[in-house]
Amino acid sequence: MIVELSVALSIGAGLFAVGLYGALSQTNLVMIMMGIELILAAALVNLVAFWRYLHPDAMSGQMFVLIVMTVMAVEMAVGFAIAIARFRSRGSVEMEEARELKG
Amino acid sequence: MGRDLFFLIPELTLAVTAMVMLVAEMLRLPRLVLTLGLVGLTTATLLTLSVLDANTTVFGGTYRIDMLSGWAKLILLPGTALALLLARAELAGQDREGSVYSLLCLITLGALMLAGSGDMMLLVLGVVLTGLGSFALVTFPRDDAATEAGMKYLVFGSVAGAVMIYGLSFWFGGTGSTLYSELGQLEGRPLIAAAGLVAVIVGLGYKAALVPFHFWAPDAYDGAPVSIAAYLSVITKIAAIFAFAQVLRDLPVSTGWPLAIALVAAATMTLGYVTALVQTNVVRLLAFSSIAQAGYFLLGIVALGVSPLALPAIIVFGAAYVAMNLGAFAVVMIAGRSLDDFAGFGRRRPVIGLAMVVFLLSLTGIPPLFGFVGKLYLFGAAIDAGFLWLVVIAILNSVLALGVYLRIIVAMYSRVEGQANTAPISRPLAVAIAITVIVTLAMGGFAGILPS
Amino acid sequence: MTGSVAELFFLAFFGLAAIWFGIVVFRTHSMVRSALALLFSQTAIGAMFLVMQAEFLGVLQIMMMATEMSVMALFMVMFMMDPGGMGAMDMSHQKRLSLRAGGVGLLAALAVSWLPDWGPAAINIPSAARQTELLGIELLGRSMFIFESAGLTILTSMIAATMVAIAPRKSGVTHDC
Amino acid sequence: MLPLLSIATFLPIAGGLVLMLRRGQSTQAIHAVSIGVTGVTFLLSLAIWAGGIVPGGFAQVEELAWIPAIGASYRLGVDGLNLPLVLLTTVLFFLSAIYSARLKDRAATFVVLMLMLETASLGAFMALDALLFYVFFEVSLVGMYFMIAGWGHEDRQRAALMFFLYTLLGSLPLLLAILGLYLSSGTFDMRVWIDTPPLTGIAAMLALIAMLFTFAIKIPSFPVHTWLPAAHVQAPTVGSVILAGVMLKFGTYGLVRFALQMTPEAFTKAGLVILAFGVFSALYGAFAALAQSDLKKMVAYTSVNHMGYIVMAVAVAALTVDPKMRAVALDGATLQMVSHGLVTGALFFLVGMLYDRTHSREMGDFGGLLGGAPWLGWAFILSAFASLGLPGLAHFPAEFQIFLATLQVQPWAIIAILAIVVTAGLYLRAIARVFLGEANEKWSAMPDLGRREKWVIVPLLVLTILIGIAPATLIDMIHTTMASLSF
Amino acid sequence: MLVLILLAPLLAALVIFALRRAPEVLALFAAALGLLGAAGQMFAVSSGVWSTAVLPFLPDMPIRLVATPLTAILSLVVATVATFVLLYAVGYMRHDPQRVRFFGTMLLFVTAMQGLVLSGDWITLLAAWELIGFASYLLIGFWHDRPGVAAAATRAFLYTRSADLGLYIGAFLLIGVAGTSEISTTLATTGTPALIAGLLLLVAAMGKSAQVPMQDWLQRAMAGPTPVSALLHSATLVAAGAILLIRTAPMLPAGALVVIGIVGGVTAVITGLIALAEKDLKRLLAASTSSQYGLMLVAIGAGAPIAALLHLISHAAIKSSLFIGAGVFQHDRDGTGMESLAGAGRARPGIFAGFALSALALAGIPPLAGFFSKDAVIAATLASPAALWLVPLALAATVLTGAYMGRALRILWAGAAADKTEPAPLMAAGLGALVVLAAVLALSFGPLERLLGVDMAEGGLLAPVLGLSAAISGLVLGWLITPARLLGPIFGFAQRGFVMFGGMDALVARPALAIAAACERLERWLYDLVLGFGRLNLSLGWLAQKIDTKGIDRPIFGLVRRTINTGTRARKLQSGFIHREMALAVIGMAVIVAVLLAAPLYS
Repeated sequence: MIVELSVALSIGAGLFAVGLYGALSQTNLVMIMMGIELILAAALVNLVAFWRYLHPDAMSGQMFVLIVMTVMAVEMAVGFAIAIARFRSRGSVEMEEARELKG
Repeated sequence: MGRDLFFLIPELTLAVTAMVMLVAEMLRLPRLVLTLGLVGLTTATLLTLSVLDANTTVFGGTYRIDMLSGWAKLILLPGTALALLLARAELAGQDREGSVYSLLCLITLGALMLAGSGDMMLLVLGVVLTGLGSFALVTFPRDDAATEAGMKYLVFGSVAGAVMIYGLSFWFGGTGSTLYSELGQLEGRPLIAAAGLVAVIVGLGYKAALVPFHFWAPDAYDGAPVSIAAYLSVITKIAAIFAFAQVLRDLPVSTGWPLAIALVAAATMTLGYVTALVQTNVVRLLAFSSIAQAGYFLLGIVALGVSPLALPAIIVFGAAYVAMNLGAFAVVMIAGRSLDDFAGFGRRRPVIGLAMVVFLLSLTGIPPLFGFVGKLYLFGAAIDAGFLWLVVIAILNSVLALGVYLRIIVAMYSRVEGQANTAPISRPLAVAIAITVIVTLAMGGFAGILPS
Repeated sequence: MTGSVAELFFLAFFGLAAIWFGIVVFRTHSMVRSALALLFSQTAIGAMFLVMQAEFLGVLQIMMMATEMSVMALFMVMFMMDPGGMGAMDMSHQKRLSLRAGGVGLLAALAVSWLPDWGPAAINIPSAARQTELLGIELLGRSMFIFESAGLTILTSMIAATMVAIAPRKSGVTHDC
Repeated sequence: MLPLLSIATFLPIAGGLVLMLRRGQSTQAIHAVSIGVTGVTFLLSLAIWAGGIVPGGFAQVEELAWIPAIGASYRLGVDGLNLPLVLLTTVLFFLSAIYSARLKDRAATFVVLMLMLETASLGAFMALDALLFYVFFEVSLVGMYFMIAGWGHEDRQRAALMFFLYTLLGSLPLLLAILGLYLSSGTFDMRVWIDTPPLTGIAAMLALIAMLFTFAIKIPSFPVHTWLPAAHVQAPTVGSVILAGVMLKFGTYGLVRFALQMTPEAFTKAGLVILAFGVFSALYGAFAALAQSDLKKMVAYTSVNHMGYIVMAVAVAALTVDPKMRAVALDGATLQMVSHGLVTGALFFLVGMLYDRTHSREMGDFGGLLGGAPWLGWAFILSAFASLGLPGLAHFPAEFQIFLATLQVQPWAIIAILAIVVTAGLYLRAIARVFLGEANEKWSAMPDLGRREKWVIVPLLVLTILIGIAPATLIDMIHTTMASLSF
Repeated sequence: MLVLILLAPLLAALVIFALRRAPEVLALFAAALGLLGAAGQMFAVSSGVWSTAVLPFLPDMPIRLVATPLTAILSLVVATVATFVLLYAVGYMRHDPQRVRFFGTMLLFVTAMQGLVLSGDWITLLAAWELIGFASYLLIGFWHDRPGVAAAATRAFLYTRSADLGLYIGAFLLIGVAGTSEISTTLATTGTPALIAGLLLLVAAMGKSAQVPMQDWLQRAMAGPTPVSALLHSATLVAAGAILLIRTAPMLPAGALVVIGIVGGVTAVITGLIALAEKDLKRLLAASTSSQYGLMLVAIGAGAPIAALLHLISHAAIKSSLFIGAGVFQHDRDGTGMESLAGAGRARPGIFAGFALSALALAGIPPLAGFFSKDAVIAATLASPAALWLVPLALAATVLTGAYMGRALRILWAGAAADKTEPAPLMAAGLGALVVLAAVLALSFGPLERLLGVDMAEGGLLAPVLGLSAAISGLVLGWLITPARLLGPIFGFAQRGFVMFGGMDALVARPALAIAAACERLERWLYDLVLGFGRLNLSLGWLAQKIDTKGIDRPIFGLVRRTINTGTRARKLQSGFIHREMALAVIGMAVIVAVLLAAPLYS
């Protein structure tokens, strides 16, 4: 049992839980995306912790971190683009209002 | 390095094609973009033949050049070309039409990355790349429905992607590597294996629209242009299934993934068809039908590593599914989205009607159509792997499927007095339907050229 | 191993800070404050990376998140009916279910974190400079294809974002096919 | 040597394709093509017959790689079991083409469907590859669905749907069984499966149950026969003829070829149950037919009865240890398939002709038609007597052998012979009500059979009589194969 | 020869149907040819040349025709009777527009009968047996547009066919035991199979020969033209039953013989009573036919098939001439009711003389043929081990024969000869020839017995005396006393044909129809059941409402509704609220996790 690893992973777990809660509970697209950011941040914490305490020689861990950061960035970009399109069309990015399509 | 690049010729061709298309798009020459895309995709397809028999990996195992990825190219590249034709027929003259074409090519590139991925990072990038492109394509019309669909798709996709990444991080912790080929180390460490596996099921399950991660699909297809829905229901789905196969091939069976996948398969097939039964919007109906079809794919996944038929099954059904599903959506583009639009359609347009019958019967799995050959392989593989119960469920669902598809056929040939619609069908659409119908019809007889 | 104790302390400290700010993101009724909280949370994570001797990544995280969050704050102002949170409106729904889901997620993640035997701890960590060097080798060797793919992903997201975000021309000429 | 089998199989659909590609032809030209193509196919089948068969295997085998990856090939061949059915098929389709020569409603599509059905039927009978068999089997289903749905009577959609669902639901278990056989043998070659049955024990029993389910629906046997009357009543005449004359034989053919030959052990174990089903079906079909007042429905139910005899015969063949009796039973079963095709085909044609004239099939609506339409009447009487098993007509030699073998092997099952009295009763009642008695004024102006209709009916009656008095030519061929069956 | 006998009438029939003209000439020519063939064969056989013809049919079971003394005699009888009946029919049918069909069918009938008598194997016998039934169906139903005719024909065929099951099963049994379908070989069967087969064959014979309780159809079969009745009752359809038993007699064990004898005896008496009570001449003759065949069965039962054969031969001549005579009277009076025939005999004394001669022959007055054959029967019963049963029955039947023939003669003679009728030379010729046969056939009995190699036991004087006295007393009673007084309380019962428990209709037909109705109900139920599944798959959105509005409330639709509800409910999952859907996905994820964590339990 590596204490540091456990602590780091627990923090990752906490961030994941908060992010999940946010993604599920928020009504606003932008707020949901914040939740997603938190989940991804949790993944980052995990990856760095695993690299640091278990596999410092495996640089693919750091690589993975870079990739995940990229993912965070591009998701934000496209997310905001879609938010703009939605806002232009409906004047709001509330998810509650988006239920024309169902069934 | 040079050797590696040789094996990547199709991907590189496609990437270069996409760049050139972007340039042409900047010049606001949509027709040129389309032509370039078609030429590039055709070239890439032909170039694939040179590396089809290879069974190797490149870049330290991160990307696999094997039967699965080879056939993925042979299936997805022409499929994308057909989707380009459909999109041209639907979106010609619209603003930023060329962006759609180049995005389609880029997403296909992502799909190829998924289908050949040998590394978790590539898996993540593939999911994100195909996802982002798809969100944008769905939102392309930028009206209420499209933006709503895009928004939902975005939320669902991003959350699923994020969960997948979080789960995959544990696999890295467990193996110290991001390569699938190291997953064997997880033998006897069920928790770690399960964490990553659930993550993969979530991420790829959402991509392939498996129950319970399918909710976005009907809404997204409904809000999107029909041609985009056709593309999404086919290309990214198959890529996800292939990626599934790549991951699970290396995961020890003792983690219990076959049963989990089998349960997902059963739920997917059943829920897909049961819900499709009560749809009145043909696009949504086809959306649920393609959810159910994804369940059939999983019959091949569960047999991975046990039955030699498993990989051929996934490939053959993939090829069949591309042809018949694209064809069905193409007909929807002509007939209209509502089931009422189909009333008497077979009498108004006998040839297209007949084509639709072929597609629907193939989707049901009636021989000698291509869909049947695919299902045959899948059933065989699953029985071989001891999943007889799953095959029985699949067969029962086939009867349900008949109910689903016959509703369209019955409507098509019901007696509704109406003027024969003589409006000409645009040429790209006609070509696309012709190709898909020929493939659906003929490949049953020439299934011999498919892999073993 | 005093170094280790200090590391543990800072790790926990920044970690708890990250979680705390994460919670704040969803507790405040102001969008701008949410964005700022997220920024702090991400910065705390960057600090954690520094604690874990992944200096390159830590710096990268802090820089990237700073820009990203400022963009986000901008969007908040654009898209929120009440960006300042003056009306104290609730921006959430199905809280109980979400809480439960978060709780279950937490338990599951904690279980996966604590229960397995993660194996022996690594002793030697490459120095910061060596890390960067190794990362470069990794990047240009084995992971080159991945790196290129990441580039393609960014390209795609750019095209996608521009295609969607830029308003369609008002010409409205559509050809029916 | 020409690949006669393949030519015969695909000539009809090729003709159909030609018709499809060259749209906008006159109805006459379309029917001329259809008659020509089916006629040539008939001649080809005669040539195949002349080619002969060999004992203990298949003759004139044609083979071509299809999906080598899974050991599926395009394989055709004939033996004493399928060659008679091939002949029956080509005859019935030829006559159907002649019969439908006056059809004007979407003639081209109808003819194409009919030709497609002929290809499917011939292919299903001659296929030596289980996958190929299944393909043709299902194609026939689709063709028949569209034929009923497109050209049937009032309630056709529902009947077509019922037919489709029933038989599709039925055919999927067969697919399972085929896959099971394939996975344990590595090939789809039916000859291999017959020579060395790949499954044993519980697996064989499961495969058998799956096959029985499929074939029982197709045959159709009680209690999964209810689609038959519904489908027949709604189907157009040609559809009924093909359905009853040819497609029901898929069930009995499959029962022998697949169930009996490929899982013989399990079949023997289940023999008594199958026999009981056969006996019950035969009796039930007869009694149910007796209760009908709709002529077409009545004929349809007698199919249940006649096919029940075949099920009995096959079960008896499995149960007996005496090779001689087994040959007798299987000879009878095969001959019964041919006889039933000819006789029931004729009856459906006649009912269709009657319906063309009167738009009624209700026995009570008629009376004394024999005076005004002697050709129609006498043809019906002759066919009816053939159907009730009168010696000198086609059913007698077959039923004689079936009952003979049944009594020797399982004496109790001879109770099914009661059905021949019941069928006699119901046919006589139908004849009396429709053709005998005082002439109904309503139909006094009804014309007798025309030239085209005679061309359809007379060959069938001649064949019925020929098989009745000289079955030797046909049955010797059947016997060649049946006597050399090894279990 | 064998072939000639069969082919002559068959080909002639086909030619008649094909040419559709000159049926009379062709028919007579063919009949004569057949007769010639039969005579030639008789000659050949009597000079010791037995022949066999084999035609391919089923594998190992060819068609076999044999010429043995027995079959040759029977063939000759059939040919002879047929020729004269056809001769008569030429006159009788002179004005009928359907002559072609009539003569063609008659010839087919003869062909089938020849096939039956000459058959050397069970398949041929069975085939011929059924074909006779078919031909008689066509002939009885000849005037199909007259009321009641169709029913009569149908009944005749159905009754005989029901009984045929006995022949079918019996034949299967014998073939199975002997391993061959050749009759001569199967006759070696002994023991229980023989007993069972014998009884089964008896059932078949009872049906064909109209024995109690299956006698009813024969009387109704009078609906056909008279020549048909003449042929049917004398040497063909009805005779087939007796011929079957005569031919298989060597095989029959004692147990079967007793049953046969008793069935025959009971029939002889009961149908005799029916005949006595009849109000219609042709129906009287029909009942008498049953009675006489009953006597033949008695003879067989008594172990003397040769006596049965002799009686069959003499009866063939007698009964055909009686029918022909009755047919002439029917022509004159347009009916065969006793009232309308009163005095018909006086109008045609010649015909009446012939009729009377035949009647006396039937009653058993010497030296006519009937006396000798009946004598042989009675002698056989006396010598039989079951004499106690058979003798009284035989004698009673003889008395009754006398009685009803006496009554018939009296009615024909008693009334007033109202009208003078045109001469009917052809009819008379046919009648004349047959009457002559009826009178002098006895002369041939001796040679026949020798030919068959059987020596009839000389029963002394007892048999002739008993027979003759019974016959004379019968005749006297019949002439003098009306049947109502003679029969007393059972008269009405006899008139209704001794129908018990509602007769065959109630005992067989109605249960059969009830089973059919039950099947139909089951069928409906099954149909609904399946239709339920069918609807389920056609379940367009409107279906649920449609079911409600139409108010169809059957349990089956519950299933349909459930599936549609499932679909509708599944559809509700697709709420359109992405957060709810994501929550569902999370729940699904949890389930998958649970399944995976349980992996050690099952893998």
